[in-house]
Amino acid sequence: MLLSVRNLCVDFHGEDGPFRAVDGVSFDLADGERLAIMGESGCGKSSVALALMRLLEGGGVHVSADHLALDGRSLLTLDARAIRSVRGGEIAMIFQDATTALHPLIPVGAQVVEMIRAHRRLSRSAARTLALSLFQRVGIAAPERRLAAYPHELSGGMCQRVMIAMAIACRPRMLLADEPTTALDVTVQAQIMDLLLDVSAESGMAVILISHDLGVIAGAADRVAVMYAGAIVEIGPTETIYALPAHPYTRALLDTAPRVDIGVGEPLPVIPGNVAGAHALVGCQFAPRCDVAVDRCHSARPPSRRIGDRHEVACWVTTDTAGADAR
Amino acid sequence: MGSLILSRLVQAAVLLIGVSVIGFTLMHLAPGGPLAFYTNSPGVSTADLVQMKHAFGLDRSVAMQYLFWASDMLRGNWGYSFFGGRPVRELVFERLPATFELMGLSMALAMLAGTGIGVVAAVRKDSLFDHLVTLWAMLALSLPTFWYGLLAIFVFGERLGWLPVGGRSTLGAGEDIAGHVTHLVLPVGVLATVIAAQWSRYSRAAILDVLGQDYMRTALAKGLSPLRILIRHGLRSGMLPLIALAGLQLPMLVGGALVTETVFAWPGMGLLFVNALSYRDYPVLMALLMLSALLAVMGNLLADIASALADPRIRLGRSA
Amino acid sequence: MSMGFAHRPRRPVQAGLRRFSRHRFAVVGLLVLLAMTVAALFAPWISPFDPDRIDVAQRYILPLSADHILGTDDLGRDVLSRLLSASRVSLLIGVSAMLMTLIVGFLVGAFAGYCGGWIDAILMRLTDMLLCFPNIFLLLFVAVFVPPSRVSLAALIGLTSWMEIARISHGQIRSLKQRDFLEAARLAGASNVRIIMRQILPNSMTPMLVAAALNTANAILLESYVSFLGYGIQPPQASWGNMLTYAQSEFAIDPWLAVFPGAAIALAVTSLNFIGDGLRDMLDVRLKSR
Amino acid sequence: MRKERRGVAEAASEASGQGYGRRTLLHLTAGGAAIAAFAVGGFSYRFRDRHLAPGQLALSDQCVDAFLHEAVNFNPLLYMEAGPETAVEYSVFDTLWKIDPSGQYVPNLAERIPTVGNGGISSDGLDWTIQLRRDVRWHDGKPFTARDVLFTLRVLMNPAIPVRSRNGQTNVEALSALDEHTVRIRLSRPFAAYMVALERTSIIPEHLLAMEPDLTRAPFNSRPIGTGPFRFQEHIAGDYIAFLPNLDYHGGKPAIGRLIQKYIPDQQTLFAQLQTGAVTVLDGKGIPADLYERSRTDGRFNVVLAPAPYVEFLYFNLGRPQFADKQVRHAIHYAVDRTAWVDQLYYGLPEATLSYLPTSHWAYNHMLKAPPFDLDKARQLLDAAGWLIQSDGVRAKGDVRLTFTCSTAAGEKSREEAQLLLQQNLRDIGMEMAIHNMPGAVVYGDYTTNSEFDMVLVGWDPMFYPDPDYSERVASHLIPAKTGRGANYSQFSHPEVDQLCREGLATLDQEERRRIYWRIQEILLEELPFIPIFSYRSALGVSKQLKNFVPNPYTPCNSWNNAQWRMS
Repeated sequence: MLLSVRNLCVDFHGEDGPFRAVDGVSFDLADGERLAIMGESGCGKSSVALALMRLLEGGGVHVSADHLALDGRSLLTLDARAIRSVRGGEIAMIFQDATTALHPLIPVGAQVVEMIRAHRRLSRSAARTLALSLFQRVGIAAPERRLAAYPHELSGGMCQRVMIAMAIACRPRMLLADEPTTALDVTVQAQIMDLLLDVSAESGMAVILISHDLGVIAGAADRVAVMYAGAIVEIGPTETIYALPAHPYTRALLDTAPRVDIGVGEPLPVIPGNVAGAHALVGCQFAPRCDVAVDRCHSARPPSRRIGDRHEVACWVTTDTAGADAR
Repeated sequence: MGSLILSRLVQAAVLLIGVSVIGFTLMHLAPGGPLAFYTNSPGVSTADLVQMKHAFGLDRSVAMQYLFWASDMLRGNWGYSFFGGRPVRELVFERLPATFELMGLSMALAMLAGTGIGVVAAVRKDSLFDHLVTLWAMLALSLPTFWYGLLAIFVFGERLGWLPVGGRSTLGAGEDIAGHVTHLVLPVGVLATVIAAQWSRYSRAAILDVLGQDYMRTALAKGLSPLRILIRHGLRSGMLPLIALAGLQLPMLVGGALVTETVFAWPGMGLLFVNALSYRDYPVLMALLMLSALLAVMGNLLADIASALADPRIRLGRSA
Repeated sequence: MSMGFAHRPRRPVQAGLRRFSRHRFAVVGLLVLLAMTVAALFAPWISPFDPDRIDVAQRYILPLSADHILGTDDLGRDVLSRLLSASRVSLLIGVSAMLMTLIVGFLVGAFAGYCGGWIDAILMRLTDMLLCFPNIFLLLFVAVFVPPSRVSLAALIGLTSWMEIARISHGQIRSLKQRDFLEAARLAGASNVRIIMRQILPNSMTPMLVAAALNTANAILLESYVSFLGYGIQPPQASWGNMLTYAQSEFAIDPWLAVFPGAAIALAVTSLNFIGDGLRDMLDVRLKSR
Repeated sequence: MRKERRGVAEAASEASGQGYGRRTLLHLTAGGAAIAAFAVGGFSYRFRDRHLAPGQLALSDQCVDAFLHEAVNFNPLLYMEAGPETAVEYSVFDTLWKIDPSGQYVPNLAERIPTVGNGGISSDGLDWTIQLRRDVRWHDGKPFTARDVLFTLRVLMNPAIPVRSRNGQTNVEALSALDEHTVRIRLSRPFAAYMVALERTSIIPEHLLAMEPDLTRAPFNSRPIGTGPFRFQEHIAGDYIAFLPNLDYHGGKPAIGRLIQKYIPDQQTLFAQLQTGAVTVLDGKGIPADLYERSRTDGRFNVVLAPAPYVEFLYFNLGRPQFADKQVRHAIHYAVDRTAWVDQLYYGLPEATLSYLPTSHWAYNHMLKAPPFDLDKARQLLDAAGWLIQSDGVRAKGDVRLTFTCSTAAGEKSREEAQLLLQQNLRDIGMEMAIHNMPGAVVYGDYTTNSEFDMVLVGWDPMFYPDPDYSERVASHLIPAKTGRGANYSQFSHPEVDQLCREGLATLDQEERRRIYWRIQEILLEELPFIPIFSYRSALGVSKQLKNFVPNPYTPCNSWNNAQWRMS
């Protein structure tokens, strides 16, 4: 396994009181595999990504896990220097809005060069040559000129290409793509997704794609993890999830799919109620909004159970039925 | 760049004219006048007053007086003080170095220290250090400087006798740099503390603002060292508003040390201004007002240019 | 919002209040200020003595001795009573100068922002200019020509420090102008004045509230500076500023005379600054801290 | 938004242990460089300017004479601010004769004091012949002659030049030089105060100033050249003026190595400087009254009491209906608590007086009786005069209410406190006195000269002090609000006083004059156009090192004998 996560928890002790954003997430990721994490905004998917990079530590944020390993190396115990070499070197990350994720006062080329030189012993000019070729690789026209451009002189799509160029610069083992296309026009979205898949396939890079866009995920991921209120409620191969969603939440999510395309980033209107605060409830977090919930759902947290080939779900109702079927 | 400067210069000229008209009118509409001081001198007869009024040009209408003053000013003649008859330009320029020294030094020290403190406080937001800095800044800014000045004089000068309490040099000591520095300690200390408190607030806010930006997270995700992130990514944008602010504080060089100069008997512009005010020495007052306005205009322009140079997003030639 | 995480549903007002109350300094500041305001309001009834009554036989009584809790000054007047009476003046000047600042600043900023064009350019450049003068410089320049009184001082301070508010409201209006509801209001046939009062004013209220707290603090400080330079509130009326100024020469005889008004100013100003800070957090407005 | 910031913040703070503070500072240094450059500019300018400072001079030989106000005009005929500018005048310039602390005239530039006895003054008092010393040189080496005296007097008589005072010179009919060193002055009428007028007139050099197109703007005014005991060395505006001893001084070489007139605008700072020894003399108005007690026990310096010719007055505007009634003025006098005023508010520093003269003056009328501080008496007086208390607690008679304002120049603490005390006492007898203080430039402007005030609290000296003449402030033809000249701001008009004033000036016989001025003081205390409170006495702080510092009650400035000052 490239990445192995067991019982990852993220706790915030913010001004609004303590609050658990990620609540016992576990999953594995194989080399070159593409996993999508799907869910509404605020469900904790980005926190998972940031926690993997150890970008959430300190200042009232507490990250814990039974096991969090990249290639068998525990990420949680690395010292500051080692974790820096992981960031960008072994796990790269791209963000939702590339125009704000790039430093506005530094030419984009220099930002890529900076990334390269942070991880590889290359001279300034060699790094620049590499950056140039990366720009060509990610399909930036007139790369020479673009190296010297500032983010505000580039379009959103172009900025995201720069981000991708930066992400693949140090040949990382894994790429965290946090809503990489959300801020883009629909036509550009497709191009960027294609590019992303392209470069990951080419270098054998594993990808964790975080998105609420079912369309994007369908075409890109091998596996899908559905998160709700800080926990993974269902995980399984993409086709299985789309074809036979097991969790009521996944089903509801898929039902609203057409609408998601229209209202980017908006909460799903057809699921009644709001996302509950994680750990606020004793039972299943989704229970208050669930139309098939039974008494047990309100009193006890459902464990994640395997119901098919690499298909796991955390739901009393489904697993009981499925379990019955299996028996 | 050229057109930016040009258009700003035109604006500046218009503004300077406006300021001068308002200042001049205000001054002359006000009760009391420069002759009052002569009146108080029992040897001056009413006929003398009429004569003086004429000599000072005060018997003309305000509009005419303004025109005369303005045309003199444009030709580089700042006029003559009503008291002592010295050329105003001479009066002002002999005071400038003292004020620039006091205020410049205080501002330089305060900006350095204040920015440093503010950056650390921002980086360690909500730490004990941050809270202490906040408390210190609030206290420093909550009492008038003269209070601190008098306290410092009382403690360090009178009681402990460590430092000279006023003036700019040890009299008659010649070129005595050490003596000069000791005279600077208290006034600069008081002024710098207060200005530093302000700057620490500015820079803390600016850095906090930057730390919350997406690109700072990107920099972290790139695996850069925190030091590099703070300096190359954080300060680079955090300093932008501070640079602009520094430019805008340029006029403080003239009027900022008003009270401190009085307390520490510092022979600078502040004292000149306060005295000119109480004597109603119109030519001196106008000169100081215009100088301050000029510095304000320059400060604005410098702030804009500095921002334009430092921030590629501001397109040159268009005012920010 | 680049990163979403679940948050407990809470109404914004509640959340704001909670954020404010988490700002411990701000809460303390608010309590202190409230106490001072109440004391000022009821000063004539809670003052142990007539604040202006001179009794030279009773002068320089030290704090905590005899009937005078905070002692007496060089004319034998009760310091506590004078502080209370002074707080009425100083707080009043602070508040009325602040109101003045708000009104003038808002009108200039709103008018400029709303009209746009050359009116905007002229007004805002003038604002920039005035903002550049050291406040005390400007204030003194005007103060010399106007006899000092409670009203004139408040007006002067107000008239020389409205520029920041103008900038804030100007910025607000420029951004609000982009939004739809103004267009809607205009289409609905609302007059300009009505639009400014009904739409723009409430919408730019929040950042102005923060600036108001800071302005009040500033005005209280300015009053003391003006007093120091001899253009302040006239005797016999006490103000914190003139009490502090008069106490200077007694620093060695009776330092308490300088300590109490100093402490009052520091307390009020610090409280207001913290309240401003707290409000800023609470309303989460990005003020350009100038 | 807030939360991920934490990560960054924390990560950044990891590095703080690795010395990022230093690097940050380096970066910031670059930012502060521009401003630092200003400061450096200040330094270099400063040191270029001070090449004159004598490096070898022993600091112990230097006398620092400190004032609260700054001298700006060094031309003795033109300056306005008595005090520091007078000190410059006394250092750099000479007069024909001086007056010593006993009130005797002492020849200076003149060979001897002209009197009727020695023929210097003709028996009708009109012709004055003055012999000048022949051994006097200007600081630039040119000889001093009768031409300089004539030039000086002509400047004073030239109506086109706004001089400080041309008092006395208006009585001059003709001027001539009998030879290089003899001056003849003919007066149009006998004028006793002319001795004082000349005692007050410093002689300026004709050879340097005769060609000046505009005397008021002459560079001379800031770089004076005189014949006095000290030569002007340098002036650092807002800071100090330095003088070096005039080695050729005709009165003997001054004993101090360097005289510095220091300007310290804040009283507390000034006092602290005296305590730390940075200042040799706390001069001018001296130590503020409220520090007087403490200064006497400080021990680090001597306190020298210097009587000054100023008297603190409450001046009434008799043009106001409230004050037209003499009984009201007397009632107010009963309500003046002179003892508390002098002893408490001024800590016993000044001396109570009942006349416009200090009690030590030769013409002071010692028969004057002070009314007691008696509020009941005041009330009775008002009741008897028909000023009755109205429903609002304020007395009135007809439609005139006893409501008025009292003004003084804002910023003088003891004086403002005295106003408060008076205000309280007057309130107790049914008068409403509002305090209406303004900056000096307003109070002493038209407000005073056009008699626009109700009551002012002022400290004024007689015009020709030490001459007892007071006609300028009491003669009826010198009411500026009516006649356009004079300084009779209270608009007092009393035929007998007018007559006495004329007689007093026309005679040179001191006994006769004493009789006249006694009568004038008697009338003034009865008519009460103003209430004298006390005559000023400054508490000067003087370093124990300074010898021969002797205040002179007859000069407006203590530098009168600074040629004799010596540092031990």
